[in-house]
Amino acid sequence: MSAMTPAVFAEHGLSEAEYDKILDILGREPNLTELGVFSVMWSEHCSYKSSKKWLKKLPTEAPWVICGPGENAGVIDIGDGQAAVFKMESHNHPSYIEPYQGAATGVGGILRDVFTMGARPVANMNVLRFGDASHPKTRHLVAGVVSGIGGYGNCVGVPTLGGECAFHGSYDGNILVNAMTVGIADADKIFYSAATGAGNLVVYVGSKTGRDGIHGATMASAEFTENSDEKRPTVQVGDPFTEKLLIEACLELMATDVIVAIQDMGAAGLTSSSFEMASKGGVGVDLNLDQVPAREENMTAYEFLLSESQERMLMVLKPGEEDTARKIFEKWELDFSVVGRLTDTGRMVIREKGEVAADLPIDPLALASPEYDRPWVVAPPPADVCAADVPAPGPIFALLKNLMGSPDLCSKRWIWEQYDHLVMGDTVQRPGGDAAVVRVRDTQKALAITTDCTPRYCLADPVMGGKQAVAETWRNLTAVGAQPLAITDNLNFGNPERPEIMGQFVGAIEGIGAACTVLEVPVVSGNVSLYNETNGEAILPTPAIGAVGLLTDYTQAVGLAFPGDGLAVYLIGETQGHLGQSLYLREIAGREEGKAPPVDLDRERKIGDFVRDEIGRGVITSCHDISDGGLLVALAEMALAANIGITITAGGGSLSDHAWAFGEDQARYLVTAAGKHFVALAEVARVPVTCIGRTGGVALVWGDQTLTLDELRAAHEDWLPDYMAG
Amino acid sequence: MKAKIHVTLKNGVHDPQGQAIGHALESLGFDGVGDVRQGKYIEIDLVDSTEAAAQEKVAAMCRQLLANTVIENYIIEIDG
Amino acid sequence: MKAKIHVTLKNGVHDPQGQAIGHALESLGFDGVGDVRQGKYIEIDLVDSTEAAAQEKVAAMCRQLLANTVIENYIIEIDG
Amino acid sequence: MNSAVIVFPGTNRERDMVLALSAAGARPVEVWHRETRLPAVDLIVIPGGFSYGDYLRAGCMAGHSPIIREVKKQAEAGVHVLGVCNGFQVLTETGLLPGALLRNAHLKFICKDVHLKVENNGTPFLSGYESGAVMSVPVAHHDGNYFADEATLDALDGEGRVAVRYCGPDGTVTRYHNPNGSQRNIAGIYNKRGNILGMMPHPEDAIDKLLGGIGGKPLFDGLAGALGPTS
Ligand SMILES: Nc1ncnc2c1ncn2[C@@H]1O[C@H](COP(=O)(O)OP(=O)(O)O)[C@@H](O)[C@H]1O
Ligand SMILES: [Mg+2]
Repeated sequence: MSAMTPAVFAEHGLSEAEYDKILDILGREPNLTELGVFSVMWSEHCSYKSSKKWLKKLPTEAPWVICGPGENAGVIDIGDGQAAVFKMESHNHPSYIEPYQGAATGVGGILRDVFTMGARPVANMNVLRFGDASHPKTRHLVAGVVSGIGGYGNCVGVPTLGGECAFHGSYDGNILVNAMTVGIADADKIFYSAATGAGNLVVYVGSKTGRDGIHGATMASAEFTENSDEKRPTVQVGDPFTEKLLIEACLELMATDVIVAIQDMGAAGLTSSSFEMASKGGVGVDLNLDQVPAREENMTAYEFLLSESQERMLMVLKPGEEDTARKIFEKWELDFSVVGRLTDTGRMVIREKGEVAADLPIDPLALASPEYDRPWVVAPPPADVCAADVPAPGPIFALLKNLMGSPDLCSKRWIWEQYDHLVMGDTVQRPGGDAAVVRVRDTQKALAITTDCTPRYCLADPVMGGKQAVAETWRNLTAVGAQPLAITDNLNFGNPERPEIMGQFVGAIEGIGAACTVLEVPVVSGNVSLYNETNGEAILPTPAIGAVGLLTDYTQAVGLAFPGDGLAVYLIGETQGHLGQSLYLREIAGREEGKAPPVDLDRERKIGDFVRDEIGRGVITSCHDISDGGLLVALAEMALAANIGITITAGGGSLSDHAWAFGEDQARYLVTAAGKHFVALAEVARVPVTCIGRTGGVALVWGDQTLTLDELRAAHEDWLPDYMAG
Repeated sequence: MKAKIHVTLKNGVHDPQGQAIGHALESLGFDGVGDVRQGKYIEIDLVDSTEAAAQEKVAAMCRQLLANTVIENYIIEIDG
Repeated sequence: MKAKIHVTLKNGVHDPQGQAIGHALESLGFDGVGDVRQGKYIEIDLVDSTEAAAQEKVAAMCRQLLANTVIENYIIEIDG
Repeated sequence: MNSAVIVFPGTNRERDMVLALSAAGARPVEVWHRETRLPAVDLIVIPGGFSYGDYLRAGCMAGHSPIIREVKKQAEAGVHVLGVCNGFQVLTETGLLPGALLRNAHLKFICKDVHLKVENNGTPFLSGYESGAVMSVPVAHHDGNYFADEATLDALDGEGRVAVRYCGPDGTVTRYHNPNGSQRNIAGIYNKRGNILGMMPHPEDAIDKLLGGIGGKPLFDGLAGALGPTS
């Protein structure tokens, strides 16, 4: 009797059309196990069915790109035969349900994507978005997510070097937790996932498989509830200790020459890893589930295939090399089991207790997954906001103090002090600056890493917001003196079946692509997270960007702290006082309105290249890009970092003070410089430069206004700890 | 009045700590060690007068704070 | 056979976790909360045949591994 | 001089430690925890990390590793032993040092620079510092809250066995500068004989001006100077 009713495939998230396609492919009805395999392989998460068409438009190539999107992580050349390997990935929904474990397993998953490719992870980053600070769940979510990220990263011994954290009511019911890992590998020892060589053995290593993370919806079927009185949790629990062992064991094995292909078991576990490996290599696979190490008794084929138990990997070994591999995994006390063999049939045959539990063609499942061209519309552009219509309810420094103590601009020290940002002993620049800088062990080189996105700009203008997100990461890398090389992205949006959301997605990709092209930072990896909504309310469009750059000499990196007293501080770039969508408008005037600030990519490029060159020559001695909150906020951050004040001598001229002080015009930096000729240098390069003041003292001074650093620091540092203390 | 609360992982939820303890016991030479699970044990002094009131209050505490009911179960015992 | 082990901090050893729980319960609006102490609860499946043997074995486990007797006490219960 | 750095499953600061020891000329070799013999060395280091995930209690499972028996033997024979962070936790769990390290009082992992006051520089470990000197080094731990009963604390103080205490930049020891709730602001202690030092902070992560400062460098240079000539 057929079990395949519309209710069953709907519970598996498959549409009727998709089910018909399954019937076409198989020429028969799937059994329930096979249906489960289709459902995860064709899920939005694994198949990118709504986004694929648009992702293809992103620029992914450059001479220094060794491997772009399509593998577990992107790989770029960083010279001397070395490569940087990185990717960002979301764990939004699990982190909302169980913040500690959700965030922790997010870190675990992205670490595996990176060391799977043969890289030793050297840095973690994280992009966090929480609901409004006054929402009753926010505090608990912040506490859980931060300790989960720290709990995992600290234990595996990879420094967590930065990220971002902001609050907005649109995330009340749908927080964002995007984790990024960067690793270092030898450029000629990158490991890929394409399984080749019929007859080669397929090996399972890591933790045992339990019933973790099998989607709740699929539990409705009687077959899977008979042994469980208690609703099975869909939450996975992370085991960072096992992950640490897995990193060491895999890297030790990779130093030998026995691996044909390797892939972590991420979302959709054994299913997606085995199908992807087989499809990429054009082979078939015979898998024997009886050989899969199980944590629980009486697991069904369905459960084995869909389990999302953590800390597991699949590999294909060269013939006769099992013993070499087994010895290494035994040393590290990890499970090691031969679970299958490659074939030349092009089919995945899954056996359990002597019976065939599933028999599926590989390519049609992996490659012929649905692809949708979803309808999209562009929202009409918002009206602009004019500075004259925006109030300045108080002295500028009082407003500055308010902004510096607001949830988005306050110090995030409370977060990053819970992350071990020093382990491995290569941290050149700690969290708190524009970009993290981490030395490449045994070289003079360093990687600079940053993440960014300004969702309020993306909502007002997805194209501009997409450009801005890339431009800001590029600027952050530039500000420490690094040459930006490539980016990874994590595209967090609402329901793509709504044309206005799809319009945001399409616009953001266009903007990201344009910026990547002009700024020469290809996209080498990424992730898409859709359906981030509750009760029909979508999150702000949040295409988070993670960017990686290179410093050939880490001793040339600069920070944002003023390097001393009595130094001229220069503003580089043009100030128009753009208050639309600014934090000033939102925090001080309580309005979320206006156009996003325009991003002129050519100007970004010209100004940024100048700044980077002068950092490299040792002329610029400290640097901070101007972003959220505008000029005075950036200046205040430099002063606080140094504990050195500044007397401001410039002003807005024809601009009103608050527009000059807090406008969020793009392509700007604040710097100090050595030597007397800086202004002349900038003028020769046709880069706009203004001296805005001189460092010294223990306060910010502007005309008759004074704000002591102590007072400013208290506002800036206290908000988050006070908030978390409840 | 004293509440004694046991918070344990639900069946099927991975317990890496328990597993590691089992492993360690084995390598110390203890034989015949099967499954090991680790949970929390919490004691709370209460000024409530009736057992019923205490029971109800502690159940609310468990739901709101002490246990994460997505992955954990709790058992409450009230000592008069 | 199953061993149930409670590991608790000795009197006089400061218990920041228990204290934090007490604090959190108060700020959630629970009143009448006195001292809170947090300990560990460990369950071990054993294949031993006699309760006495199990008891002795588990006591050894506690001394050697499960409890740090500088700061912790333990109580063992064997379920047949 | 020669040194050995013990590596347990889950140790993660062995690379930092090897770097710091190498820079001081202490010729470190890494030793896997299953080894039962140590090479002839002047210094044994148990570095930081999360041995066995810190599951159950920080450092407790590592305390039962085969190599620890050998470490005990060597320590009894007078070889110097340095335990940092997880290494300190292992040393208290094995009873080589008194007391215990509890969860931080604020319950959070803490990673930041702290100041330490050198209370007793009369051992090779701290011979690179003046007595009373203040050094800046980072901490990075979840369980660094030092506990011992009053009698033990009095004995530690009375016998000059408190090596370093958390303090302010000017060396004043106050509750305000205590990052984790440790009793009497204790950050590191010696055994009776003075050949074992356990400390929570990470001198190995403070040996380079451009990477967080050099507050920890004199510790390694001092060790190399004091223990160097003997081998
Ligand atoms: N937004 C994106 N931009 C570029 N590449 C992407 C994006 N989203 C996903 N990719 C790429 O698609 C591939 C599959 O991604 P994903 O399913 O997240 O990988 P995994 O299964 O390793 O978690 C990866 O190579 C990833 O880098
Ligand atoms: Mg992957």
